[in-house]
Amino acid sequence: MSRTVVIDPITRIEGHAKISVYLDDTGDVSDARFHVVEYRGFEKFCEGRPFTEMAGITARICGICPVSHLLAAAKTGDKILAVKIPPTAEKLRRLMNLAQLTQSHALSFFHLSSPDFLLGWDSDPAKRNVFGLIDANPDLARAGIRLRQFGQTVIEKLGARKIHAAWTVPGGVRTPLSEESRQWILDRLPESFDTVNLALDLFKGMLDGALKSEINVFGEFPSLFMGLVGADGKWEHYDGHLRFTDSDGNIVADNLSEDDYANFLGEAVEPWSYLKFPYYTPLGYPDGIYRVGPLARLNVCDSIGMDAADRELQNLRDLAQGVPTSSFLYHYARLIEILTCLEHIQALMDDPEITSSRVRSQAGVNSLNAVGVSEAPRGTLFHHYKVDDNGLIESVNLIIATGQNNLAMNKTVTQIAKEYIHGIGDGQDIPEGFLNRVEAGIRCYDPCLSCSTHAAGQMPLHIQLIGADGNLLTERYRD
Amino acid sequence: MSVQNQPTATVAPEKPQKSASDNKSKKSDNKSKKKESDRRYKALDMTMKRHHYEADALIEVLHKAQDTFGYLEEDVLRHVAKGLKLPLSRVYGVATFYHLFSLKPGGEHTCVVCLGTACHVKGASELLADLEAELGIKVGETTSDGKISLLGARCIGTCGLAPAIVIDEVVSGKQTSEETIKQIKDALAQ
Amino acid sequence: MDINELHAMAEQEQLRRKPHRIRYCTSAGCVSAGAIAVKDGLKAAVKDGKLDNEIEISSVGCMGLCARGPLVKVEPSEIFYENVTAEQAASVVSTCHGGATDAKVSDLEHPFWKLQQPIVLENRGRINPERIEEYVQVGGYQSLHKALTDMTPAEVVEEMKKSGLRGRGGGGYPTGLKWETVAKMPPGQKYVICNADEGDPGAFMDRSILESDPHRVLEGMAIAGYAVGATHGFVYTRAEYPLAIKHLQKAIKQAKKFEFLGSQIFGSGFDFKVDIRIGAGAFVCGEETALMHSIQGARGNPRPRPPYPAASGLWDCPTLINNVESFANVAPIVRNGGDWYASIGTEDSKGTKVFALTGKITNTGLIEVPMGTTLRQIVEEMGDGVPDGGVVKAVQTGGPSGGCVPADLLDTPVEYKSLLKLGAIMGSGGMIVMDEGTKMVEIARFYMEFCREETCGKCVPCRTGTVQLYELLDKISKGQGTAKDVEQLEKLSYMVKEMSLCGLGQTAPNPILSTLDYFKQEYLDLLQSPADLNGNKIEATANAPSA
Amino acid sequence: MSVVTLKIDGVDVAIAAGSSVMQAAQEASVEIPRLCYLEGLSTVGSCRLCVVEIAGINKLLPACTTEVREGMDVTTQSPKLQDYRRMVLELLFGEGNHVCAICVANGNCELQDMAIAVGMDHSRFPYRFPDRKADLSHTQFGIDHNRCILCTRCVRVCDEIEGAHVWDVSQRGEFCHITSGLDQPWGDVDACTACGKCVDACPTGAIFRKNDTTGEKVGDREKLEFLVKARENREWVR
Repeated sequence: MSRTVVIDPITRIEGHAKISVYLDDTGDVSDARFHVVEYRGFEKFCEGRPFTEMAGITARICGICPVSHLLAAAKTGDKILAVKIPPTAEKLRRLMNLAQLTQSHALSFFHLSSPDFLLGWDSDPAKRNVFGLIDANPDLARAGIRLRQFGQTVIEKLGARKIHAAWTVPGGVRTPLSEESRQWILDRLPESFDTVNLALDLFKGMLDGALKSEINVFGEFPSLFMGLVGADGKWEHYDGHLRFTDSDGNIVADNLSEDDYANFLGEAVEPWSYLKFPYYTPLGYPDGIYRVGPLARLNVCDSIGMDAADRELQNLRDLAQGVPTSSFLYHYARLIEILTCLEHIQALMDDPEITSSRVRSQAGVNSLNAVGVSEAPRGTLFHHYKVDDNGLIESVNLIIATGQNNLAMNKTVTQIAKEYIHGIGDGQDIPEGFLNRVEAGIRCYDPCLSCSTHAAGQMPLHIQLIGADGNLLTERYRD
Repeated sequence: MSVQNQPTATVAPEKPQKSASDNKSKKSDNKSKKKESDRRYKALDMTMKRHHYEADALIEVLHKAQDTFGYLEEDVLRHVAKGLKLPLSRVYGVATFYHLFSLKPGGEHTCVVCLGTACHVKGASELLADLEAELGIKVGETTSDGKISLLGARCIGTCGLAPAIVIDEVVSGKQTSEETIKQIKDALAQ
Repeated sequence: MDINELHAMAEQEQLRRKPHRIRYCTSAGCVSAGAIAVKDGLKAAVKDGKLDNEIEISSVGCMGLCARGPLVKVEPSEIFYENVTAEQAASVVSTCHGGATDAKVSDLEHPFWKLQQPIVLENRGRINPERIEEYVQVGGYQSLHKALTDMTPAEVVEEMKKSGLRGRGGGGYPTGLKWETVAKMPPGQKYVICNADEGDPGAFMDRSILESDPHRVLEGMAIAGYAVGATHGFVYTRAEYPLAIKHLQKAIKQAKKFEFLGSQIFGSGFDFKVDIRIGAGAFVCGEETALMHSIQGARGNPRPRPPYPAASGLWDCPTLINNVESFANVAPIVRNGGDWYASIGTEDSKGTKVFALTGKITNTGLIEVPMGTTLRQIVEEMGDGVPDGGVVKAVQTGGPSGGCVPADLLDTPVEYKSLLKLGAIMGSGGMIVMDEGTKMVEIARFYMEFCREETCGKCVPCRTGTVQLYELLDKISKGQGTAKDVEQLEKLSYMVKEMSLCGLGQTAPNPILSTLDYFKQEYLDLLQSPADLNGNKIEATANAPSA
Repeated sequence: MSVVTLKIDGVDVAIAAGSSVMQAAQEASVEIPRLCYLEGLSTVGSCRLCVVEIAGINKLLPACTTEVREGMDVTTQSPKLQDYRRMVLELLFGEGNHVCAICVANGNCELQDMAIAVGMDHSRFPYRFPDRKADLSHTQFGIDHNRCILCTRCVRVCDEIEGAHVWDVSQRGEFCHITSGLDQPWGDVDACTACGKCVDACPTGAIFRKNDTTGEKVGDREKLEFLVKARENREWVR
């Protein structure tokens, strides 16, 4: 008898979602779906507000990566003012985003995902978390926590708060970087480099050994990749233009402007999820599947442009023997990006202009329609506002990184479920470790569901087994 | 309320003119000429003069304006503000404080349902609900054809006849929904 | 005008009169019951019978028994007819010459009439309000003459103090003391205001007085002006009372013509003029500071007191402000002396009080009873109780500011103190009878809806407290409330009562608090689950009727 | 000038006759919560936060409009007052749409300060979520009615200090709102001199400078007092 397994909600991600695993008559997996079941109304309740508030409002979508929204909102605001922001303001915004990528990736790797790698897929779920990691490998855990703290502290030193620092504003940023803060960052950089190198070495070792098979199972499929690249084709996180590449490394589209996103990005809707399904319109839905985020950014750029990071990028490409197309390698890509960020931060700290106090351009409303883009830890983030003559928001569209990986995430859970779950008989439980692997497939993308659905909710776990006739067979909850 | 909108008859023939001045064609020369030629403004000016253009006479003047124009349109409020040398916001604040002043045109006919305690105790709320259903409008609104406005009153002081209604100035007591609806239909038919 | 001319005017009016007079009531109540058709019938009968020289058809103001209108009175036989129809008009006319009529004769021995003691309403059914001559004929303006010529202002104030009259608008502040305060303010511009902004739903005493006997109010105001040293008076009246406005305007014109108003009245050095100010639909303007703002052409926002109007009122000048009924009591007090007035009523409350008796009661109408009359006498004897054998559940006094007195407390005398003790108030005189079918939570909600819509919005507790109170009552009355909501309702009620700026907010929670006092079980019965937060079944403890 | 002596929370104060209890409290360094009161403007006594207990008077009276009397014994803090003030603030928070997190005045808001002062951390009354608008039509300033508490400081400062009377209150009761001109967009009101005094007078983030973002409005409220005194006493130096 066929049935469905539902994992609801998925743990160790930001937000609330569930996975349904559909079993066929033989107890094998026929399909699996990743549902996002929260809903929030950000796009709606921004209407009528001054555009200057958008950074503050949209940052509240998420407590993990508010900086991404701050930047996208500020950049959209810049375009409404139609100003060029002072050079130092741009550098400081970059600094904050680099710090944010660092802290978010550190959180994803050390706190959320490494317990699976280091303690084992099938280890006791009660200990398969950052606290278990502290018990098992206190030095690594502490280093990871301090690396995240480094990123957060840089954000705090710029914006006066660790989260929701309303510091980026249309026209620039609110306060300059103090010499004291610059010095603090310089002092903490070496330790941060050490930590990321330690993690890289550890993880690379596992990819050659314990985690070798996962690469072929966790989202290994061809797709497009999208991300920002600099004018010179280098890795980019703040500005530049959009580029699509395919699994063979060909450039499918280049020099795309975020202003024209509606021309190449479509958004499909499925009745079983509040999360929209963006796709690359020239290829249609669902063939226009593309991935964004750390791995995509590394795939679309020609090179990173930083010595150490480029060495690691080459290593990744060698490992994949071309374009890395397994989503399991997002974890690796994240570590490479942390290294990239640290190198960029180092460079910015050496820039004498970085502490300049000219950080804000003033202007009135000059443009009524604007799109801003930034690279969030999880991928490309678009903010699109239409305002009236006075700058009150008339409509908002937010295209969130996680949503763009929605098709890929669904494909990944199906792939994993089919690999690990076989011949489940009536009344028979699925081994917890298998379910954990299915969840881990989602965690590769480090999804931020709060962002992507603009939703509110808690994050316990709910698994359902549903038969082919649609009847619920068993349920499991995790609080 | 019962005493407002009484000049409906005098206002009605001048409606085209009024809607012309409603048009926000901001050609001030044209407009001021129109004003001069509009005897309603003259009537208003006379009232202001009688009150020596005292700011304290604002409510008296607004009463006159409402009687003359049927409601307080924006140009009228500006005219009053200018005449009494008052800030626009002060005039607007007063005009919107008092329920008898209306900034929108009312219907040709009015039906006021008394909602005082005595009437309430004797079923005025149910009566009002029936009228709302019949006319397809809520209390305080005017039918889309501009024929009739349905209004509520605090207490018209005829508690002995509760529940009471006032249709075009005529008070009727001890009403049932059927009786009131019939009276409304009669009024509309006239 | 001097006193001889005044007497001559009265005599002339007496001489002018025809042997018979038929009076028909022109108040709103009788008019909407068909009084105009009756009048036409009476006039036609007189014309057809060629009785023009013998019978005069004349209007009078409210005669009180509004439930049985149209009312017609025949003079000099002093017979009242009730529910007169146009068809009966001719036969009523015929009674002047011994004819018979099937029109129903009112039983003047009924407690409705017997228990009344008209002072304010003493001219009820006796004069045509639109003719000053008739007012003078019944002794009008003689009190003004007496005050101006025989008394000093201080003596007038003294008589008012002696009378023990307390403000009839609801507050109950001793009128004489108020006059004295204004009188003692340094000489200069002072004002007298008559508050005729009778806004309580279910109250129409002031309307009736202004419609039926406007000169009495003007005379009272003029005497007050003399006593306190004011030369200018305002009557602030509701626009909803067009007939009262019309009669008052006419009365002022006539009084000016005969020099009862104007300069050097009765040859004294006293000047006094009266202007009418018409409200525009704002209940809060019954509050004296709001009313003064409104007279000055501003939003009717109250302001904190002190300073009281007696010290700083209209245009910051000392201002005496009393309501219609208070001013209507002045002429009789000056005529008969304060001691006379003080001999009526009780120790706590002197004189008489006019009530508008409405709601679920047989004899709706306007009554004037001596203070100390019990609610039971009023409701059961005078009002003949609930129609169709219903049972009285409660009597509401004081409108949105007042409270509900339950049926078992009906033996309470009408007095300021005893009503206050029950959580009700004397109020301006609205008295609404509720029967067993009346839902008390619904009544509280009705009054709160009123306050919510009528609050001026200036102070926070009243502006937003009334909204929250209404929402709580609405929730409870829809059966969606919890024990916590009832608790919150009570707490918020006390807060709004104590924290609000003016009388509107300070009394707005009274209907809630008094129904919570006497009918709490009705609230509890409406709760989602009749259990408190600890899961225990909740029942009201005190004064809960068995319902 | 005659002087009266009174006690405020047990502290003896001597102050000129005609002063308010509020001024006497300031003299005695006693903080009385308030929102509609602003030194330099006329008093209206509408927020009711400054109500105090006065021995021998069974009514609560607002400190801002109550004149001092010889021998008065004033209590500014009591459990009852604290409880009522808290309720007033809860009503205010429930009445508008006060989202501190994104407000220009966050961290520099008198409403927020008062909530902290009386220990109000949540409202026990349901939020009303009124549908209110923001007006950014002025070239320099904006008004967001969501954050307005109707203290009327803007109305008074514009009328009494600047003399422009751009603002007034319109409608009644729960529908009251601050109106510019004939209910026009602020930017269309000819009378506005763009002096910005209303921005400084506003206790919340309702009136603000247009480029201000979250937490950036730092109102200079003493400036009005300074300005009034400067004009009265010809002292142009702070």
